[in-house]
Amino acid sequence: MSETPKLVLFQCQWCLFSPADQEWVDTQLPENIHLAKVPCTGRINPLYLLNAVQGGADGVMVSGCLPEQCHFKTGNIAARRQLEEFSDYLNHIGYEQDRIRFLWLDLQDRGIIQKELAAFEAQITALGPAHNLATRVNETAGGANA
Amino acid sequence: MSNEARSPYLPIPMHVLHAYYESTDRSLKTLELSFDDPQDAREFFAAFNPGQFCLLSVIGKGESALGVASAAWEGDFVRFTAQKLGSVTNALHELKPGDPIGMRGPLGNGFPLEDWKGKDLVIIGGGCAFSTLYALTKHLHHPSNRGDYGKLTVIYGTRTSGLCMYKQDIAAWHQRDDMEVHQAIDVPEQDWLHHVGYVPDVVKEVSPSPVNSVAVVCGPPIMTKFTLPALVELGFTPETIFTSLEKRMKCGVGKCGRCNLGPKYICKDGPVFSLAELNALPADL
Amino acid sequence: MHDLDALKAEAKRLLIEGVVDMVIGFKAGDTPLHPQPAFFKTAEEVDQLVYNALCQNNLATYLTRFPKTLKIGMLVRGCENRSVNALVFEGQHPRESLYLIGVPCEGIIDWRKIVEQTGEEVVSVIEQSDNTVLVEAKSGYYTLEKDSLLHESCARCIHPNPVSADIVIGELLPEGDPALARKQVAEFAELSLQERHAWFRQEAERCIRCYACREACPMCYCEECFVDHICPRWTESGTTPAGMQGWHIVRAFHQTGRCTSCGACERACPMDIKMTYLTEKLNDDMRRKYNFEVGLDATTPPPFSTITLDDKSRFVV
Amino acid sequence: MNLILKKDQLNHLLDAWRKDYEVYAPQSLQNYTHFLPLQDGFELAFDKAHNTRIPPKALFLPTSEALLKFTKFGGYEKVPLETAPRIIFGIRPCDAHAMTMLDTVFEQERYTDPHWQARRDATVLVGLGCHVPCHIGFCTTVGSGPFNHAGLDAILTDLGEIFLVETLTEKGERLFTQLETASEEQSIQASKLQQDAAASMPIAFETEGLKEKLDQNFDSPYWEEVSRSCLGCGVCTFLCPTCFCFDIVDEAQRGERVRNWDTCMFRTYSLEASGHNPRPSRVERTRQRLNHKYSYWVDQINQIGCTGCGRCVRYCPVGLDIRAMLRKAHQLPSEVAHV
Repeated sequence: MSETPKLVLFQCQWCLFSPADQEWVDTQLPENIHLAKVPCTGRINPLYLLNAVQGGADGVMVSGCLPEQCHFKTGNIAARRQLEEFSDYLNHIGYEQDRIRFLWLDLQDRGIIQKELAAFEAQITALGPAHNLATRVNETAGGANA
Repeated sequence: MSNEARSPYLPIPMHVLHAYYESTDRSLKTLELSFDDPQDAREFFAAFNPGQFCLLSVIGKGESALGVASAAWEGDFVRFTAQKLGSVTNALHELKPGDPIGMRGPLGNGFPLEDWKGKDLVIIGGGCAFSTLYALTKHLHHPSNRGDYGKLTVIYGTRTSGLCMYKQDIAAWHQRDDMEVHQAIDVPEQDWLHHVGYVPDVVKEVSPSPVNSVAVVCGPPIMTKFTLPALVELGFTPETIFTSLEKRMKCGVGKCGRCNLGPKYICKDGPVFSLAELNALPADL
Repeated sequence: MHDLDALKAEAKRLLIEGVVDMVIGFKAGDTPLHPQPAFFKTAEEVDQLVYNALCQNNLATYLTRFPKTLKIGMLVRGCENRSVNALVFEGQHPRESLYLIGVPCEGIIDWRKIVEQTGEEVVSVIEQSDNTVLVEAKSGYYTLEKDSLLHESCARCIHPNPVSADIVIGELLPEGDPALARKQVAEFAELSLQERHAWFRQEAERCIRCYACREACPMCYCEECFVDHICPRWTESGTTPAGMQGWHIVRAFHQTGRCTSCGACERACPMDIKMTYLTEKLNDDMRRKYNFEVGLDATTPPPFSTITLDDKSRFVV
Repeated sequence: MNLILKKDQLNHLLDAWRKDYEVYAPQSLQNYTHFLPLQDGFELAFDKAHNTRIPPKALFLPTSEALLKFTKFGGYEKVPLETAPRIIFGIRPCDAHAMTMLDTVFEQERYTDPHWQARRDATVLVGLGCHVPCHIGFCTTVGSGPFNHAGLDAILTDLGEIFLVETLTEKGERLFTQLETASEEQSIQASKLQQDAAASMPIAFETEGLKEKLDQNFDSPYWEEVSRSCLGCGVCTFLCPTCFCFDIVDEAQRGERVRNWDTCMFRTYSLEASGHNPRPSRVERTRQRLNHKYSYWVDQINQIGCTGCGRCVRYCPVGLDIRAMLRKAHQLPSEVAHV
């Protein structure tokens, strides 16, 4: 029995060029996916990822634009070394690296985010819930808040 | 006798009665809180003495120490004026009437009114620290208290007229015959009728007589630093000059250790100290 | 062995000729196992200079506490020199107002390892030329192998020699074997995920949050540390599992590409908590992914502050 | 009342206590000793170090503790107090003496800390005297001692094969009911050993007139000198049995108001909302730490606020030694008290 995994999506608000995709993300995002829109992937500080992971996220997806298509020119490159290293580092202490995924979208892409999220959810369901590091979850949400 | 039966850390459940801005630049806001449980009100006012402070508690934000700005006779509410500075005071500024809030108090020693009986009083305040002096003045205005004290002089300075607190009430004080009010602002403004200048200079200008008289000073550290020597110059002895001190406080009941001034804790042994007591303590402010 | 007289002579020259306003070194501690960092301002004070394998602090941590206009002389070993370079690169002190007296380092002794063998009551510790240490304790005399007493970070040190000192006193030592440095990370990586997590929890949750590791680290000089932030509160402030893990994760991560593996954090910890296994992983990644070694000079920017398009890592899908 | 406890009966007695008490005793954790509850097959660790790394104050004032829980509709609810009966076995006299000082803070008549009081009332302190005093400790210098009785309900003296048990309070007597009384000669042997232990400890620094010297040199450059190499960490205060400062923090995500250990050595300890900090650098903070223990405590309870356990000396990362600092303080000039 694998209950639906709790996912967090850090979505750069520029990267979904088609209004339909952005509309879907804003309104029909499945219940178990928590959305955090950011002005740019460069704005995502590893502490955001840590807060998501400690808050009980089984998987975290960061979606942004392809390197040359960033609305802020180099925003999406600035943070990627930090985020990538942070995911490698969390793996070092017990949070599988596959639980953090980066998704780079081309401006022409349509309907990619839905598919990618579904694939990511399947992958995380296979991995199972992430008990390690989920220490900041309130008792009411069933966290290991010992 | 006050509320030591309950845990000293458990706030009294209160709710906001009134909330209105006190200064034109919206940096000061006055909150009037009333008690959810009348029994708490009785206990509070049984132990309350002007000059005491309380720790206002906002859930998830923390607590902040504020002087009580209302006298007991004004009614079953407690008034505070908060300057918007940190996370707790920001939350206080967003409170609307009816919102729940916690309050721990009354804490501290407050003004030694018993010792001052029969004496003239000079009340010198500056900026938003005037709140506890406002409570003291209102306490003295009550017919049953006013007779115990002699001449009452109030000197209240603020940077600008907009920052002056309790404007209507203080304006009415000018008409009272049983007290003398001197207001001051730092920089001259259009149609400002009172003093212009810093409080220490205004004190020298007013030069209240030290004979059988007590002075209370409450204001920003810079003002207290220059007002105390001015009073000593006028002839006030260190035993007759009092001030209410400000330092970082957390528990408010003399346990967390951070508001100490030498062996004394400002929250438990103060916040009101005489200059004589202060001179015996190290300059660790 | 360090040539103490030569070090003293150089330090005195610097002060007498006014090359620097102050020389940072060590002086005899009040207890034999702990020489104290010392700040010499006059030539006479330099007579108190002591320099041996028990000097366990990274002196570069004091650099950010003095005004940038102050001309500072400092005794630097390999890791300290690289910490100073990293601080100079981050604009914490101009290199021209620094005079670095380089000392090739044979490794710092972990005083806890001495106490384990000789008991707490140590009277004196004397380094001897044949790489042994003579310890006089209440329970008798001990001659111990120095290599067995070295702190783990020093046992796997790659850069014992100062890299950019103004003068080097003592002969240079052979460079360490990089595989040795990787050994700890490789061994830890072989453990299963749950074993790694169990070790991380066991070490992190003994912490009492006294922040000695933060204050001992030269690269931790923030005016307001992320643990002092209130809105938002990045990690929990208490010694709960969440707070302790959050603190250890982020403190080490802030040293990525900045930590010179000096081990001062572990030596300062009163609870003997192991934490270099976190920073060594990050240093190893920086070497492996970006071929970057911190502090070899004061000009190459660390990986997180450079932007290049040709990264081969998982990022570019 | 002096009793005799054979060493080989000790574990048996501890097991008996465990039936209706939670018994804490120093056991080894990593390579230091720590007060841990006894589990089956426990192993006491008295030989390794004299004192546990963290003082037993942590069992009464935990490093982190919830004071209040937030209820859903914006209210507060109390946290249940810990009243389970406990025994702390093997506490050293310096740590127990420190507990009596902390009682004067947490059990004041007007404001009693319920969390502290509940734990103190529920706990019996069974001390183990230091028949071989530790090298760095200086308890006899500051009014404590290797066999000081302050704060203890009973104290054991190691006489080789047996312990001589002196029950000091009614709580202590209840624990040692089946033991036979000590013979006259054993009692003499124990008290002789106790005096020798105390006498063997050198006086680390002169405490006569020390308070006046500290008070009169509040603005002296001495403070800058002794604190120059201080890192400003919390080791000396967190490991000190008489340090009690704490911070109160609202952890919104946990829904609790939490009390954490805090220390005057940190910048944020005295930083005011206006940005002013009365103790901006390590100089003022070191001055506060030393003055609090060697001057302010003396004003408050007429005792030096230090029991000489030596932890701050052993574990300071830069080797600062409070004994040396106080020796220097005693040589300071004694000007006229500042007016």
